[in-house]
Amino acid sequence: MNGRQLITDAQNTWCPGCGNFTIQHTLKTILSEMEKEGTNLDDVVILSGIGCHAKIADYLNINSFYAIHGRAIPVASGIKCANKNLKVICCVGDGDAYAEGLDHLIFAAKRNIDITVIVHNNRVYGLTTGQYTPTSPLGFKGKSTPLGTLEYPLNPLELMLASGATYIARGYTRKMDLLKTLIRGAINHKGFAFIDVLQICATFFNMTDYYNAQIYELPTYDRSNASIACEKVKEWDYNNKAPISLGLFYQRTAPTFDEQFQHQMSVKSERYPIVKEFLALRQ
Amino acid sequence: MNGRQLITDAQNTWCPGCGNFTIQHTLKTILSEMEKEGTNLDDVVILSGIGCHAKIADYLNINSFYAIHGRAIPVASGIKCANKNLKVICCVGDGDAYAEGLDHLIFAAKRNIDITVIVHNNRVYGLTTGQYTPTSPLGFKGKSTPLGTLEYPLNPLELMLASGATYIARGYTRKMDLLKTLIRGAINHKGFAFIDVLQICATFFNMTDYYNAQIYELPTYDRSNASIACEKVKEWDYNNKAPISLGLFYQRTAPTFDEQFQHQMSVKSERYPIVKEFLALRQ
Amino acid sequence: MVQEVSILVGGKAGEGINSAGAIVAQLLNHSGYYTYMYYDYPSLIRGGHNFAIIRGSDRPVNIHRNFVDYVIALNQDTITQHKQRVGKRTINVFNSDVVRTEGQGISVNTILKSENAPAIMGNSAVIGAFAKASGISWDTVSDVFTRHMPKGADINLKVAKRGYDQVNTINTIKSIGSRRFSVLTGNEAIGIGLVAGGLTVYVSYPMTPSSSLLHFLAENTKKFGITVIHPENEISVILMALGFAYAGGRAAIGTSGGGFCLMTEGLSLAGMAEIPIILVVSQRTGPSTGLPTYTAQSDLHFILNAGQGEFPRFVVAPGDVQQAYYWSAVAMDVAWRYQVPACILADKTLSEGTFSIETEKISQAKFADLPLWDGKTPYFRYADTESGISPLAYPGTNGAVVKVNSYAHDKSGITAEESGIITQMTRKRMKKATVLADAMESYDTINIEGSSEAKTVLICWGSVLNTCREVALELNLKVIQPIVLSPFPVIRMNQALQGIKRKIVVEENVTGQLSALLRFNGITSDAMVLHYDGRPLTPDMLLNRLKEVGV
Amino acid sequence: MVQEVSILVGGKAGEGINSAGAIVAQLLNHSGYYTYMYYDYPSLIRGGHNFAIIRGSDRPVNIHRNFVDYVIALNQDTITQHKQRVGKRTINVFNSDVVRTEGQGISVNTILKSENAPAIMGNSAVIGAFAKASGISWDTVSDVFTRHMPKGADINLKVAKRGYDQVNTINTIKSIGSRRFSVLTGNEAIGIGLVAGGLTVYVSYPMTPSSSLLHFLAENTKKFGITVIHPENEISVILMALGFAYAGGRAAIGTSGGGFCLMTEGLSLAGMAEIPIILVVSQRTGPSTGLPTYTAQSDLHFILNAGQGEFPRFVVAPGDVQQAYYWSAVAMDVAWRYQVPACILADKTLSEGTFSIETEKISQAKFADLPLWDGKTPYFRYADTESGISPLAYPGTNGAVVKVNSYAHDKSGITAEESGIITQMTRKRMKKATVLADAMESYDTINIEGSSEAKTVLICWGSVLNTCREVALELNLKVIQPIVLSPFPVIRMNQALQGIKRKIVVEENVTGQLSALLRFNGITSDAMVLHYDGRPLTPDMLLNRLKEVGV
Ligand SMILES: Cc1ncc(C[n+]2csc(CCOP(=O)(O)OP(=O)(O)O)c2C)c(N)n1
Ligand SMILES: Cc1ncc(C[n+]2csc(CCOP(=O)(O)OP(=O)(O)O)c2C)c(N)n1
Ligand code: SF4
Ligand code: SF4
Ligand SMILES: [Mg+2]
Ligand SMILES: [Mg+2]
Repeated sequence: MNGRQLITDAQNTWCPGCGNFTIQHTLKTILSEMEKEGTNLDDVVILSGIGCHAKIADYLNINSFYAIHGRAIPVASGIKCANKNLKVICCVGDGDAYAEGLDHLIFAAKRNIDITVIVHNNRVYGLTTGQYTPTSPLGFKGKSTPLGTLEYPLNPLELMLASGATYIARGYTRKMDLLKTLIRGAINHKGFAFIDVLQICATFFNMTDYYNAQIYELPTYDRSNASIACEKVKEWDYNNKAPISLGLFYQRTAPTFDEQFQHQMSVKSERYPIVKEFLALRQ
Repeated sequence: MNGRQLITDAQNTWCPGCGNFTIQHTLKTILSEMEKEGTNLDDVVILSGIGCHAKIADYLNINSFYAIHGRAIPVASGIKCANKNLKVICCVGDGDAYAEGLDHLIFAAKRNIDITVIVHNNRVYGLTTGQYTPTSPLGFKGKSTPLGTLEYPLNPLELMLASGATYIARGYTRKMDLLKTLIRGAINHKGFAFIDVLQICATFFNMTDYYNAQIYELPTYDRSNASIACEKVKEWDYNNKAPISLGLFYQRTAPTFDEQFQHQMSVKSERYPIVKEFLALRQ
Repeated sequence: MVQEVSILVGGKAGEGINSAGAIVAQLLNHSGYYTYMYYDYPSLIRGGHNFAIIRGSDRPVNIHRNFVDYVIALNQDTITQHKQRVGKRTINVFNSDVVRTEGQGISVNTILKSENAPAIMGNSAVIGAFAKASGISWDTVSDVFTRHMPKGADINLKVAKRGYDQVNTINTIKSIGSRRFSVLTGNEAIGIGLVAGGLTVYVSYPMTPSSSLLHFLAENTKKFGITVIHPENEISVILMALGFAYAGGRAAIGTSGGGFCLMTEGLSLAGMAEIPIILVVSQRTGPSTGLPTYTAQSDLHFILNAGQGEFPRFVVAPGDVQQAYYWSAVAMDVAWRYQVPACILADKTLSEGTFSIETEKISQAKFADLPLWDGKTPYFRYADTESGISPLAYPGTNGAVVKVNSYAHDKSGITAEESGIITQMTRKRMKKATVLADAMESYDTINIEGSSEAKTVLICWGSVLNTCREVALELNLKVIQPIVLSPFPVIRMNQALQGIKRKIVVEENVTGQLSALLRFNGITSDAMVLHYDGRPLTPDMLLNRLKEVGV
Repeated sequence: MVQEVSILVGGKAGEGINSAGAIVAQLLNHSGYYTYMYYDYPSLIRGGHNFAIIRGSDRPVNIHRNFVDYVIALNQDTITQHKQRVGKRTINVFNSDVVRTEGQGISVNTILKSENAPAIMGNSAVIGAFAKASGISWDTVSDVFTRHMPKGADINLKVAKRGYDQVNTINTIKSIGSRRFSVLTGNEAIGIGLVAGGLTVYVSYPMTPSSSLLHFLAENTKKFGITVIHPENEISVILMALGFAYAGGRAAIGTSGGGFCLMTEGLSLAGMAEIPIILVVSQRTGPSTGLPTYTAQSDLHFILNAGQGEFPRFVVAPGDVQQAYYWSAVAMDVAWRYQVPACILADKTLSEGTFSIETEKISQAKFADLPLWDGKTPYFRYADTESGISPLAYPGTNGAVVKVNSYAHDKSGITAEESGIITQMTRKRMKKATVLADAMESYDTINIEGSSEAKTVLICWGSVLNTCREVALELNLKVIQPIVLSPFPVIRMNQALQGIKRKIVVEENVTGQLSALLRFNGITSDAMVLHYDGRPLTPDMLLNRLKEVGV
């Protein structure tokens, strides 16, 4: 059996050198592996917000929900609750998921809903041509802050840890093999899986040299140990120069929202008798 | 000089035994002390969301902005940036600040804007008659979740620590003296001050006995030590039975957004010459 | 002669005035009456003054009137604040521990103490007293308590019996038959309408006056075969629901104006991505937080125009429980059939009012088959067809790649920017509006009541129907109520207006929103009666206001 | 005879087509022409096809036409995608490294290499070539580069000179005078209008086509004496701005439709709490994400009705830069004077188009004194007055307790639920609408242009004015453009329509939104020209469409 054509005919409009290519390629590889292993790709759904990252919804030839800025995650939660057989993957931006729609990210983690969230974290608003985001370093001079921002960045991994996420990882678009392992792990993880991907924006915030100089892979430790994870997560605060660890920081198993939700669910197809029964009670 | 009448004529409509009375009384005491110490109370603004807690805006006879559900904090940020001489105090609910408007809370902490946020955390939606909130324990049976919630609560203190808040405390409405110290400290603190107040809701979620049995006051330690703070903050997760520490967990000094914002600010009152100058440049 | 009775029950918030009222309504129901209950309460949890007015009649009634025959007083405010409602005929039944007035007083405390019952059961004592005073048989009381008190009927009955025994019958509310109606609120009627329409999930964030729908459905998930989710805020509500609908669920959401604001971006997404969804919006007094527990009809144009860009939507404003039930089911059908957002626009008076429904008479909506993909031709989510309606498939369907998109897109759902595609897809979406409007021709989108001869008509929408209906009966007028407001049934409306000389629009807002919608559709009105203090316009008020405009 | 020229510049995103176009516009400006530039780009950062059409004329022009005299091609698409715009007269100037066509080619790579200049300066080479081909003097080129190239004018000039020297003059764009206009975009005109109106803070979250206003103001905070904040999302934007306004700042915010959705709850709050605020909403093609970089006029009714409940609002839709400047300042005055939200409704064509402004001719708005508290009487934030306008005080004012409230409230700002207060305060707010409408009688709220004799009128709003103006001149028609859309200037509109036989409404949407607004105000139109592919309706298109409706 030949696998499906995984890329659509849509014209790709990312800039040369954009890290989004790596993420797309990685997902493509993973999808075709999954297909070979027997997953029906009609059971996979990809979601995206709005931004450069989001174009991936057009490019991958699988079910997709190209949502609105900041709101892919609640849609994904609805999809997963509606049909627990679907594999649900969200590709979101840092402006998208850390600014406009931060609350949804936190609540998805809190609920431990079984979806995968990949943040294309280029630390800039790409598609709107270069403003700071919540992970831009202090003093970032973007188009909306020509005098430099006045805010320290958020550390999204720390926030996710505090929110109850059960799979927390960081990847980098110049480390494709690791990225593949992390995303594959996230999709396999039963529960809310979060990967912050340091994605190179070639046009507005090219951090390649900086990252290349700082990154290293996390050593072996008990991934279910929250204290160690917490320490590792704090090593780099997205602002000051420090070693940047890549890999899986934390993983644990816990009941998922969608699964428990199924237990509370009951389906009845004949509706009129139910209504009549109810009305009789009110007499 | 006689102090001002601090309570308005508005009829108070909290339930008997409601913890909001304690918070109001504490604020009243603090305000009158501040007045005695020379603060002009016309320079104080209180904000609130919508909910039982929010009625405090009607009851205190000072400047107030009775905002909308979840949105007191961005308003407060605007006020503080507009006039840094104002003391800005937000009284918000847990549904308000942890559900509807969580992102604003996190960003106010991130910016270290010099406002005080007091969360009336009764762990229930009071005014809408008893639904679960983000801090209700797992399995909470409210009107929207009669079968019990499927989500673990958030630990707001942990989130605040991860968001960069520079003053993090927890009070309890049955410990008024401590509450007073904490709120007073928050108002004095230069930067974003956060107090989660375990507020008794006498009607929908009366946790008095539970709290009384678990609470203790934090011992002395270096309040600027984030690791100790982190550990203390995690001791009780708002779900499982564990000792509940009250007091100031963490405090540090850092530049505030509003202060730096002032530096970027420049005021020009004669506008036409500026406009003409600009137009000339475009010729 | 009309057989009628009105009862006012009043007390503090927390004393169970709402449930006391519901029991009184059932007492009347069990005595053969049509009943209606208005429930008035400020936005607080304990204290203040709550009251309910229960009206019973031998003909259908869906609104209260000013005069009350009985006052059941749990606090003094009930006596002092309602002086304008009472007359010589009025009989007071009251808790003499806290109320000073004339009539039938009982000491609730004494009764509770002797039965060792909690304070919240105090209202059972006065209900018992009321039943006796009004000559309702103990059997009826016992029957109603047993059927309609979810918990502790036994001890409540004991308490009630003591109240019953302490007073005398003064003026009998005659039993007028053994027929019983189903008594339910407007929100409950919407809820069962949605259930009948195939609801699988209800997503909502609490907001008065929609919250009781959330509570009702949450309480009955097992019974109705549905699920209910209450997420972090209204933005999440609509987006989650769109996720459900995309994946094949039948999702409805509910809120009031402020929460609806937060849903408008999702609404526009539903319009562009052609994802069906039901929005129940129950109006309260605005702007902003306004009066959370009081009524209004001031969000019509907001609902009709919310969301950037242009896309078809279905908007229906039921006026009573029959309509609420039927049209909620129809809305479900319409939303999925045409893949458009459908809004059920209610108001506090309808949502939280309690009404009688004649089970035999309710109409059942007819459901068309969904335009599902046949699985034979290649799948295009936005295939352009004659009707503009594209075949539906859900993710997980073998062989279908289901791509939905908030951007302008081509037939496969991939982003497109070319002028030609934009024009075509805009027309595709608008074709659905036309097809929907045509299909609506076979529905009774306009409700016509009252005198068929009358030359003067009261035009109204939503729950004001009930006031107009009653006044029209008294003054021999016609009533026209457009139920579907988008697509506006302009042909039917013009037909309905044939022969009419004088058009008076009656609504609960300050700018005349239905009047504006009519004007927009080429129909001018001769007078407007606008009422906007948050309280329902009652027949008594309307009669006065009509005098002012010379009717 | 009219002296006119049109130039098309095209290339890939990232090649600086927008700035190249701006320089070409300045070359025409420095040759004495009125100029207009349309900038067309898809939603991407690198690649694709961007183009600008710059038109110069000896009379004011504010819209492009189909035919172009020059094509400056940085990529092959510029040649292949615009065949319908060129004729025999058209001259191509192009980068021969990547473009194959006839005309004046230069090797940009060679030039850049020889000057050791970066790729982004490639457009300077072709601009130089264009200048020579069109006979623009080197002095003019040098002057324009020096004045209007923020960085690296020197090296750019060297690059341009090489392009200049490599081609021959073919068809001279005559210098027609030494007069220069100020060249600026619609968003810049709004920006300086707000500054003139007293802006102190601009709060915004980026969203095309409003983002360039955010960038412009952020870049010029020091120059204009303002501050700019970009918060976490649009909900925060409006709430922060309301905080600023409450504390005495003059706040404006900006967004497009999707972001506006998220502001509607705050808008209703502004209405209820009577806090002044300016919203700049620039429309793009919807629904939902739609076409982010293309134009539309499809949010009018959404803007007019957004937010739950009813409250007065000021809505103005400028059509060109003069109006944008003047009315933005007026909006500022109105918002603060009447303590109402004011919306400046723009569209992509206006926001991102570049226009000439005659500095001498711009009108300066007159500002009335603010209704500030006198400090003598006790302070009540919502004191009811004859006009409905309450004296303003800000927190920090000695002796004033300033309480604002989203709930219905009494005069001191404390929550109130009594029927009497609700009615009174609703009327108080609506009085402001009346007073504002009256005050607007002394403004030119309706713009009338074209032939004063004509019996046929083109009625339009927003930037479509510029197309109608030009067509009206050609066909001897009248043009009527309501600038203020709320409160709708119905008296002036009816005056303007006196003697008119045929009314044709021209707009960029699919449902006819202005037409609906007119109908609502009792004015029916005879025909509609609706255009909705995201591209501006040009005079050439309109001429064709008018033929269809028999003009
Ligand atoms: C409600 C709303 N606000 C603003 C926008 C405009 N917008 C589109 S993409 C974007 C930023 C995207 O940044 P990010 O999420 O980091 O994605 P990137 O382009 O960097 O991949 C913004 C602000 C929008 N589409 N919707
Ligand atoms: C946008 C919006 N959604 C919902 C509501 C309804 N509402 C009013 S108060 C409230 C909950 C308040 O809970 P919390 O913040 O915990 O305050 P408490 O009453 O417990 O003090 C809700 C949901 C609203 N006013 N606005
Ligand atoms: S702007 Fe940045 S993120 Fe966007 S496509 Fe270009 S390189 Fe990638
Ligand atoms: S419901 Fe709870 S929080 Fe609200 S007033 Fe009563 S006791 Fe207080
Ligand atoms: Mg980004
Ligand atoms: Mg609460």
